[in-house]
Amino acid sequence: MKSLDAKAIIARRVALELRDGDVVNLGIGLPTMVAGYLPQEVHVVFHSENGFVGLGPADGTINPNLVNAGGQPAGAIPGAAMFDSAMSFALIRGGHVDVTVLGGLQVDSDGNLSNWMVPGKMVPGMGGAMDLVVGAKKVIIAMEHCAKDGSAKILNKCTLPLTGKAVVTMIVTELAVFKISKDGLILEEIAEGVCIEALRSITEAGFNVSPTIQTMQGF
Amino acid sequence: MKSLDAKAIIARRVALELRDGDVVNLGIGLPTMVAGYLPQEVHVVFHSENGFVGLGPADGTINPNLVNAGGQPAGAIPGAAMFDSAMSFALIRGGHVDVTVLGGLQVDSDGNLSNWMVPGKMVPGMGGAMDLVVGAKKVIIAMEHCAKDGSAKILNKCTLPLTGKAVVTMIVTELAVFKISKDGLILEEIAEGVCIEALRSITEAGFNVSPTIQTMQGF
Amino acid sequence: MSKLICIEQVAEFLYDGMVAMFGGFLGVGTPEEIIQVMIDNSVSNITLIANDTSFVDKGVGKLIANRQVTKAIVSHIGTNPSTGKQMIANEIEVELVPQGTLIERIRCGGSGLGGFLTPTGIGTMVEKGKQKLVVDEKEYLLETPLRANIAFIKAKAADRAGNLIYDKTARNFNPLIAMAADMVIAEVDEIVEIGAIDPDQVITPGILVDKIICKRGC
Amino acid sequence: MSKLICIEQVAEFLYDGMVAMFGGFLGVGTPEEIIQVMIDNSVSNITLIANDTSFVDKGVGKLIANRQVTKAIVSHIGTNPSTGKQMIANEIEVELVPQGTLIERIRCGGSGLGGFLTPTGIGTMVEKGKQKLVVDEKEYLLETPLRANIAFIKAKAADRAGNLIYDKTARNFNPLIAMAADMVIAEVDEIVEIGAIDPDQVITPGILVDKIICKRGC
Repeated sequence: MKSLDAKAIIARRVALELRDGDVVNLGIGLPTMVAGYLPQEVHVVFHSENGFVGLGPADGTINPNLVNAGGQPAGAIPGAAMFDSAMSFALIRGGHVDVTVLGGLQVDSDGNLSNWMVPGKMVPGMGGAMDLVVGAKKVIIAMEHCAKDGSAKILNKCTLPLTGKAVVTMIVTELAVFKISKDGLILEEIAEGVCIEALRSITEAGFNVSPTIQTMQGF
Repeated sequence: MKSLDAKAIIARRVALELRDGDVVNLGIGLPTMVAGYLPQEVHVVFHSENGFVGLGPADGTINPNLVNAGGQPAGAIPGAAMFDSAMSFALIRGGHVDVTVLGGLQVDSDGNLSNWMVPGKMVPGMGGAMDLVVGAKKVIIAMEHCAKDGSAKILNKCTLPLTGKAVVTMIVTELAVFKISKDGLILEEIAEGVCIEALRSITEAGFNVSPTIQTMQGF
Repeated sequence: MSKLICIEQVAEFLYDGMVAMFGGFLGVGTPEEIIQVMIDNSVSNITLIANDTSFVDKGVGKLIANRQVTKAIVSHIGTNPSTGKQMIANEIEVELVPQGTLIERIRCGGSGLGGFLTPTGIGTMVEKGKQKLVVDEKEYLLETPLRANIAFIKAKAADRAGNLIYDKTARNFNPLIAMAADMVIAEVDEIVEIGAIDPDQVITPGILVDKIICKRGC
Repeated sequence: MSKLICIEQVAEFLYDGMVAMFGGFLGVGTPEEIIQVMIDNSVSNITLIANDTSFVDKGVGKLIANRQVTKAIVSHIGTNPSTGKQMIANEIEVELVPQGTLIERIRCGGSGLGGFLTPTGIGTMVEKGKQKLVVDEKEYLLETPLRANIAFIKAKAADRAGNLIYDKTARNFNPLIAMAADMVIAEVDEIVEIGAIDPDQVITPGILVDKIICKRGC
């Protein structure tokens, strides 16, 4: 399975989690791809933390003052609303964003997330991620199951500095979907052709298997 | 001296305290009269705590949605700006209002002010007064020197519940102008024909006399 | 799903004991038709959060005069004699809050903040029961968030997505209470098509507004 | 007194060691001409408060690359490699602040508040050195205000009274920093007559703006 495929699989599966009417914030990178897989009958409003709701695809007209949270050209749908950064984060922290989808470096059984720095290597900063994980009603981590070197990213305990403590609702990888409960990870879906034991071997964190486990949706 | 005259004298004297370019908030009642005595060469911007700067006199056109902080019909000068109540009080507390002029029930030597309730008699509420006294750079109390029953209003210590502690910059009555320093009241001006001893007899608080004392301005 | 409802449908969302926030400053910027529905339906035991209790015959003041409010969290009651009378008779509980503190507590409640430090009220009765903190050698009161079950908004116009604009001083508390309640119902003078309001001019984003009532009927 | 100045006159207000707030999100909404004046005048030892350090060739990123900044209080430095390099070499001090906390600290600084309680950062490195408070059984961090000597604003248009409107996502930090500095200088695309901006559409009231620079010259 190529890396590109993995990302597409993840984005497609995450898209199924979005409900009609949801206000959704997508992180940069993989999460941004989720917008492309939204079922036609589901209408969501995208929130962009640099200051608006009603983010849409760039329509080709060049407006340097209309960008997404990654600084890339963006569009605004009819009915969009612009505001300042204090309002943008009041919306985020205040529970007015239903779902945020973010990438992750590590997630653990307690729902802790690390995705903003690797000490000694990379310190981009947390940007709006720490606010998003405490504020959004649902925090979905969309990431490949293992790191590029093959090491596990779903851990018993995050080893990198945390972005948020006990904040993750759900993890979607190309191999599995986990929900996070008070008792730890619950495997809800597994990719076709992957057996649970194989999954355990590349998932450091222990997990319970849901009695209603099913084959991964979105295919 | 009639009560009406007293109020006019006070308003006229307070108006001389306003500087070109000041942002000014006038309380309801007597303080509102100050706007009418502004020297022609002095241009100030009036802030209205219900949500705008650029308050002007009502121009006769009826707009029920344009009122002053007393709920009365108001006008907006060209260049006015409207905002919500959080912004209005961010401006007040944040030091963006240069001068507030308020009425007072009692003021004392420490610059304490009481003007929002008389226990057992009248509890209108503090409205925006408590924010104004802590936020405005200069707090001028415009009030008649004595209460209607002749009792002193400038006291050693306020007996009514406070609106603010050590907040008053200046007191203007129809008889005198006091500044408030760390060492208490300083008599800066006295109305023509009033002697200092007479003033002391109707002013409970002790006061020092400024070496530069002069006859009350504004006549 | 359309957000537009008839004024009569507002009754479905009302219940005894509700905590209701209302926009308005001395009645300016208050949804009067919604007030009338609350009166017609005799909603009782309301906790009212608003700037003031207006006048006996205007805005939220009518609910006070009609004895539908058992607790009021406001900054001013002086223009409505009924509030004072009921307060003295212990028929209504009044929590007086400095106006700037009141609106900031509402903003806090809508912004996911746990409180804020304000110099307002230091050395006064407002201190009572509150924690004091010192930051940079200055003393502040810790004030805590306020939220409501429903916020009732008055706006100048809404588009069908719920984006709102306001008219002059009728804005006041409205944009803040729109963030601080589980449900937000807006009474507007005009409903326009989506796209008719410039995104740069929207004051309350439509995502905050659950239901819209047009004064001119539905 | 007119608030209009030429771009060259900005130099009069700059000095080594100044604390400067800039609008902008990855360079969008940053006053580029003012940045150029700061470069031309080699203003040094700047403490920069902004959302991010942009790119090496855009907005505040140029000041970083040009080594004019000795301290940066920002939420993100990932798009400007120069910031990271200088940080590792201990040539610049970087205080990373969550974006929502950063903008709220600025709002606090401009609003006369002593701080606020936020859930953001609980259980992370952001907690370090900060007071924790519990309100309604939930834990919060106490965050404190930020202010600057000068705020540099980018706006779409100003009237001669200094009232400002913004274009789309170029608004971001600008309206907040306009409240939190001893002096506010706005670089705008267009200057219009007083009265040309509807009072209901003003985002930054003119009373907050000290100087206005029109990009098209003076």
